[in-house]
Amino acid sequence: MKKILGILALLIVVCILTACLSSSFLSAYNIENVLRRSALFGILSIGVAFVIITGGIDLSLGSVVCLVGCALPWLLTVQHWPLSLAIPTVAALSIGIGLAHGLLVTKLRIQPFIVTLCGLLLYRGIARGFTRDQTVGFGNEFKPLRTLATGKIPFLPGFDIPAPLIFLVVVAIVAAIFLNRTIYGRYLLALGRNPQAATYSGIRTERMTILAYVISSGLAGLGGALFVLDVNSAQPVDFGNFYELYAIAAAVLGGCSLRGGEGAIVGVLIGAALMQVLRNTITLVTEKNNVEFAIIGAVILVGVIADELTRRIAYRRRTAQALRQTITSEA
Amino acid sequence: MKKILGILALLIVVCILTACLSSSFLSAYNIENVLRRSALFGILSIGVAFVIITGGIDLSLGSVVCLVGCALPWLLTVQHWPLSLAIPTVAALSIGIGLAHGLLVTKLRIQPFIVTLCGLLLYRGIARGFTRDQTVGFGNEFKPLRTLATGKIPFLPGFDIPAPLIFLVVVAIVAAIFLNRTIYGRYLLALGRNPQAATYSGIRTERMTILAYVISSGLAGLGGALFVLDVNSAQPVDFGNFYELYAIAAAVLGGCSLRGGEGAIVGVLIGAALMQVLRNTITLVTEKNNVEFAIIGAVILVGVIADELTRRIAYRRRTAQALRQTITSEA
Amino acid sequence: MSLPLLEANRLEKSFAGVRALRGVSMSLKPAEVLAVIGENGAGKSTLMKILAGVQSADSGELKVDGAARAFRSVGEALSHGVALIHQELNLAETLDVGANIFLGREPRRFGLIDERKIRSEARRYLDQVGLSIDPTTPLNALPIGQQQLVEIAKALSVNARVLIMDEPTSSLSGHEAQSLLKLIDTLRSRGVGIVYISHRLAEVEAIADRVEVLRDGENAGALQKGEICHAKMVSLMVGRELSQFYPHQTLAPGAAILDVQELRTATHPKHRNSLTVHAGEIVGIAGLVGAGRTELLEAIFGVNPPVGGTVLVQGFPLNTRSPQAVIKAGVALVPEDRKHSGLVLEMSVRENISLATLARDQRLGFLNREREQSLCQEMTSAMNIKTPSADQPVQFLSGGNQQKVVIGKWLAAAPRVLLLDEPTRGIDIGAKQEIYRLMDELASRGVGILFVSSELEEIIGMADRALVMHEGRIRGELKRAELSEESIMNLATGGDASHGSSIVQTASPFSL
Amino acid sequence: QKPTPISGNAETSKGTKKVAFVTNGVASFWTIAEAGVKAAGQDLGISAQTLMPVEGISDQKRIIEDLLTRGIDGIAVSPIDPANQTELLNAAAKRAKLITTDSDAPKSDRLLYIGMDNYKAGRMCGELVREAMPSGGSVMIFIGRLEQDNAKRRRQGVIDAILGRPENGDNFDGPNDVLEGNGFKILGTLTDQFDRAKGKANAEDALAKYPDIGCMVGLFAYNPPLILEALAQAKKINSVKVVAFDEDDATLDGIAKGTVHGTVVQNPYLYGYRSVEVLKKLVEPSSSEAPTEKFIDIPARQIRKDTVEAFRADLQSKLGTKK
Ligand SMILES: Nc1ncnc2c1ncn2[C@@H]1O[C@H](COP(=O)(O)OP(=O)(O)OP(=O)(O)O)[C@@H](O)[C@H]1O
Ligand SMILES: Nc1ncnc2c1ncn2[C@@H]1O[C@H](COP(=O)(O)OP(=O)(O)OP(=O)(O)O)[C@@H](O)[C@H]1O
Ligand SMILES: [Mg+2]
Ligand SMILES: [Mg+2]
Repeated sequence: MKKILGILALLIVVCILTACLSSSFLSAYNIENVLRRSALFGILSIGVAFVIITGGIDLSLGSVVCLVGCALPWLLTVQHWPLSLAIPTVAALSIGIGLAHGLLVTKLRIQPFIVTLCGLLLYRGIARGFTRDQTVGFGNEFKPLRTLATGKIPFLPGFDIPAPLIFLVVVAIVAAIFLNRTIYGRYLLALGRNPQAATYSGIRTERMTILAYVISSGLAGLGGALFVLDVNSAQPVDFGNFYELYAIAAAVLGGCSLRGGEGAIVGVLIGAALMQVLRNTITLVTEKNNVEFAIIGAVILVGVIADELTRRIAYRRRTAQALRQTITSEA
Repeated sequence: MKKILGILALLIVVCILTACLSSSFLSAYNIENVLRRSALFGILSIGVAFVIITGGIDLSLGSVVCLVGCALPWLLTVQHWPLSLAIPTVAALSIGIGLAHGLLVTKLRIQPFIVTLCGLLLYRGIARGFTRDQTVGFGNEFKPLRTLATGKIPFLPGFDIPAPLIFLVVVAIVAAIFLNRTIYGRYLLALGRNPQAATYSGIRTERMTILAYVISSGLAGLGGALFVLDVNSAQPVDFGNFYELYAIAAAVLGGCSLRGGEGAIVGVLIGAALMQVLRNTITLVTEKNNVEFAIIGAVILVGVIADELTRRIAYRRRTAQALRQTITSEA
Repeated sequence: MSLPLLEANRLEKSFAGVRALRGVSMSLKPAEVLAVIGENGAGKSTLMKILAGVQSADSGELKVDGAARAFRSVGEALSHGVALIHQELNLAETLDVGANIFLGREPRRFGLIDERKIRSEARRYLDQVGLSIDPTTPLNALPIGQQQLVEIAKALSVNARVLIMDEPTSSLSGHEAQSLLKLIDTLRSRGVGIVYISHRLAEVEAIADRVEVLRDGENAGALQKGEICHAKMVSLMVGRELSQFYPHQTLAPGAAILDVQELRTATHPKHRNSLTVHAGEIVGIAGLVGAGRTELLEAIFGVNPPVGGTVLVQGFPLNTRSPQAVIKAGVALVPEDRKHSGLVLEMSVRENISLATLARDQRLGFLNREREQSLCQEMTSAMNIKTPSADQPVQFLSGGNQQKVVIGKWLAAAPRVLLLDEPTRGIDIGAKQEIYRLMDELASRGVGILFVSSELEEIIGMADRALVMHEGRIRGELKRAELSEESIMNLATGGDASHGSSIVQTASPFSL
Repeated sequence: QKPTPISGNAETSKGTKKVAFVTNGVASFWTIAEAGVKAAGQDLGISAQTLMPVEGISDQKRIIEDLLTRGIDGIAVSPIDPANQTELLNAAAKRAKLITTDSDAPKSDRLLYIGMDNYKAGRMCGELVREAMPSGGSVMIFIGRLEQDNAKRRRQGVIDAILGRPENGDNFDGPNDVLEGNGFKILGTLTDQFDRAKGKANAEDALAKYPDIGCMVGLFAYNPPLILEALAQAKKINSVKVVAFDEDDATLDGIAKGTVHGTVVQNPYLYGYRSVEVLKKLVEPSSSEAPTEKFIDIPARQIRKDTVEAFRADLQSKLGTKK
């Protein structure tokens, strides 16, 4: 919990600063945009958080986004498959990928980094192969389907809720319940810390690990579909490039430890939102977007350092106080 | 050692196959090219291997390559600094970056992933800032300096040794001796898996960790300089993009465990060479280079799986045999 | 009277929420063995860590050779000749044995590590602790007992003037413990000052020149050479006398509840081991370090699947490839290595205690929090676990209290067959009796108990029957009446069952 | 090095109109355009900003959305995927004056297009190849990526011109096809995803695979210099013809020295300058001279040895105004 406070504070500071510097930041249109983007990245981040909690890593996420993002319009507009077939196919594809990762990691004991790095190379390559490097998109069709990503639900006068946010809220609630209230979530947390002790406690660590990879790839698939429905076209070469890094960064910023066993869904959401707000801030406030990443990097770094320092000072103060109290109470 | 055999076998298989499929593969010209590229990536991979051995990770490597690769020509051709000033500056820059990473990781206990991810964003941003997104390069000047990367040393009639290979050999020998024969290497291996045990043995783990980050960034800087001297120009937006992944992949393929404490320089070299040979193979043998990454991913995956399976089968056969012997001896 | 080598005055140390040391003082002279004893969580390990520079005291004074010092790092302590053998193993798993022994103090030639010297020197120290393995063996190929010996060899190699041993024998069997005590004797005669922590009071009685007792982070008294005896130590530690140490009454055994037939384990596939445990029976397994006891239990439990043989529980065969199935059948294993197999160190006491029973208590997959909470309370009080709260991560508990958490976790599972591997490792004398009482109670309720112990006393006191293993094979079985140190040791070292008592044990000064 | 003058923060300068120029990526090509944008902004007294998306299409979408949030008055954009971006462009056209540049989106509500036809420019480049090798030979094409509309069309133009096919901008040969005709053999097209080390490796590998290759064509600005590097190291600098695209310094040097036969240049500076000029007219209602045409053609040119010095002097003076 304490871990999350720091990043939450950073998010709030960035929001307040941006609102002061740019009057457009709090406009309904902008808030909707930022919410939609955060929702899309949030879905990816929640997925990868599960893998990180098991002590693994999923680098293939951006490529899964690419694969699904290209496959969906390709199946629908190039191959003219019916929706009822295309959607289950991409869903099965992403879940199958997760399953394959999980099996390779658990049964063959190949390092997650290697497995998913090969995935990163492979899936994008496959997408480039079947699309023959052509851009694929929906053009002017599939408007109803696309409202899943572009639609808005009227909420307040002048402010609508972007549809992806609904997805995110559902995913986040289910994920949070799963992680914190079910035995499976507890199993994941335990095996992330100490797989051996988990095995000795009768936990099927392999199954649980596989499940985490399935969740990660599955949500990456959902994210990929929503992304392509949102932007309407996908170029296999760069669609979803680097998204794995953003997603992992969001998860880690939100309190997941790459050593496994730690993580909270709320934190991950805040982490994902922070990244998107920062990018929005830079376009709204500055005239330069070529130092955008430099600014994001710097803000995160400064934030994390400030968080660490305040925590240390607080800790020192607390122990000093505790000591004083016990000494006076004994005297 | 056994870990390396698998990847070595894979490299040899790939080389033999390519030689059969393309007569150009074994031409002196091609071998020189592949050696030069492997050398450049090998230098990066050795650097990151040190960080991986401490149980950390360095994602900033590609951006350091970019920063140094842009700063060197920029200082020399745009700012007209003398060589004697520019070279120490970029060296100091890359070492300073490593120092900063090491301090943040050890003194402030920020996760290496976060620190170096911020680095990844920051350094490229800085390079884009000072170059104003312009391509920088040496044009027709600095030919003598550029022979450091493009030069060749006559070796056999018709076959020259590319200059970067000399750098690599020196770096690799020093690194191997450092890792295996000096106390510092021993300390790195010890603290990678179990920092507490190392601390309890009186090792200054923090210093050693910082040293690993310095080596990593320092070699990334050297690599960046050689890369730009080789290709003659750098565009800050994409120079060195993804190189951290290639370097980490080479190190991990070569037997480094991301959990730390394990790694051998020879393995890392083989890993780096494998990646480059594969890329060469694809251009020489196939007409497709848009599925290049898919093929690399697939080959690595298949190789790793085959390695794991043969190891298991060998193990099973050994135990079965042992069992048979004991049973017959009892009978 | 010689100047104390090491002196500590009024040391204070607090952790968040816990005052571990409240003004503890002690001193150590050259050529002296000072035993420090106390209940679990009394502050022994904390004190030793401060003496060895691992942690620093909040206040108080530390003197070496009469001069005030404050060690800020282990390196500083080592350079003043103070070495510590930690209660928990602290070795670098990816290095080999030799590298571990000389870690941080590698001999060098021309600036490079002198591997040959490491090998020859390491062999010497390994010989001293009675371990005949190659120094180039990777550390993670050794069982925990042998790792403990490596840890001791490592401390010896420091050639320290002050050697602190925090429960060095907790994972050693009597045989190895004996040779360690001999070694301590030699070191003492060379003028080394030794601080010795153990919950095995017999060892303390045999070796100590002086005993310092800690209770709740304070000095609770000291005993000089002449006054050291079991009863006095216990009363100083616990604050009362303990009566009737081994409570177990043999009952008429019920039906066979665990039946192991011709089990072959991966490391010793040539031996077929069979054994039976009846309901209400406590069966002990004795043997030397590396005799294969742990392996046998792990094979039954399914975490280290056997290569042959069958295991029946109440007549039904177990799937020994799946710990889940074994647990479902009512079998529980308290593993030997709590740090690696027993606990998730970063999780709280509550989460650890409930970990093995979550599936049983689930409601449609959801956690049953009330049940979890009540189980935790039940076990904390039954086992007398000393923790500031149920939410304390177990890594911050003292070693003995961690062990109690592991046992509590498996008692919570209410097993029919309880496999215990060194259950009292690092547990203080009061808690030990508590555990023996629990074992007796479970047995009287019809639970079959199979327990491995390296403390012969414990086997003799608690077992209805004992099996003795030697090099992966059950060498023989001893009835309660036949149990004696001689008969067990004879079998454990490869002797023959029929002449058990007739073989004369090599005279040892320490009757373990 | 004085800092770039920026015409005030968006929020503080409510009076002046604001226009933006959104590229399809980051490249030196666009830096020249940026110089044009900046020059026009200063000349005409309007706030003009250049934005370059780094991550392709979703990044471009984000940038346009954020610009609209800021209340931009006019946008010139080089759409990455015109066919599928209609919706986004139409949304932008509703809130601001929208024109396309460099790459058109004819189906959208953009007001006009400033640029040239990449297919035609490609054909001009193909003609240079035929000039360089009057008796035919083998040709390898090097390009950053093939999925961008402009890249596809440019490459197809080159191929069609070399093979002597009639003009047909809608037929695309597969990237891996080996094409023959007219005495020429097109060996293939190698892409590098903007990785320069890879671009150089491609050129080297092509030389290793086809030691007797006749001509190497570099279609993205940085490709020809990399080809020259590879040739120099292989000591084949004059035995293999090089035909270029765009105006990299090394390319122009090569033309002057005769190591490059020629190049086809667009006029990015004018793209930038004219875009701002047109947008200013569009966003200022007082302006009576709102443009009525739908297409402003800024044709490509072939540069050979005889014209290279004049071209270079002109280019330097334009960029020099910026420095
Ligand atoms: N790092 C820590 N954080 C919080 N509490 C701690 C920490 N280390 C020790 N403690 C607490 O300090 C007290 C003393 O622990 P210590 O390990 O010194 O006991 P001990 O006498 O060695 O016990 P045992 O016989 O069980 O090993 C215990 O209550 C323990 O929970
Ligand atoms: N991981 C391993 N790799 C190789 N050999 C092992 C391994 N674990 C155990 N052994 C071997 O198996 C044998 C039995 O070990 P086990 O741990 O079962 O002995 P034990 O009687 O329980 O003794 P200890 O007191 O050490 O626990 C030993 O000879 C040991 O060398
Ligand atoms: Mg202790
Ligand atoms: Mg054991």
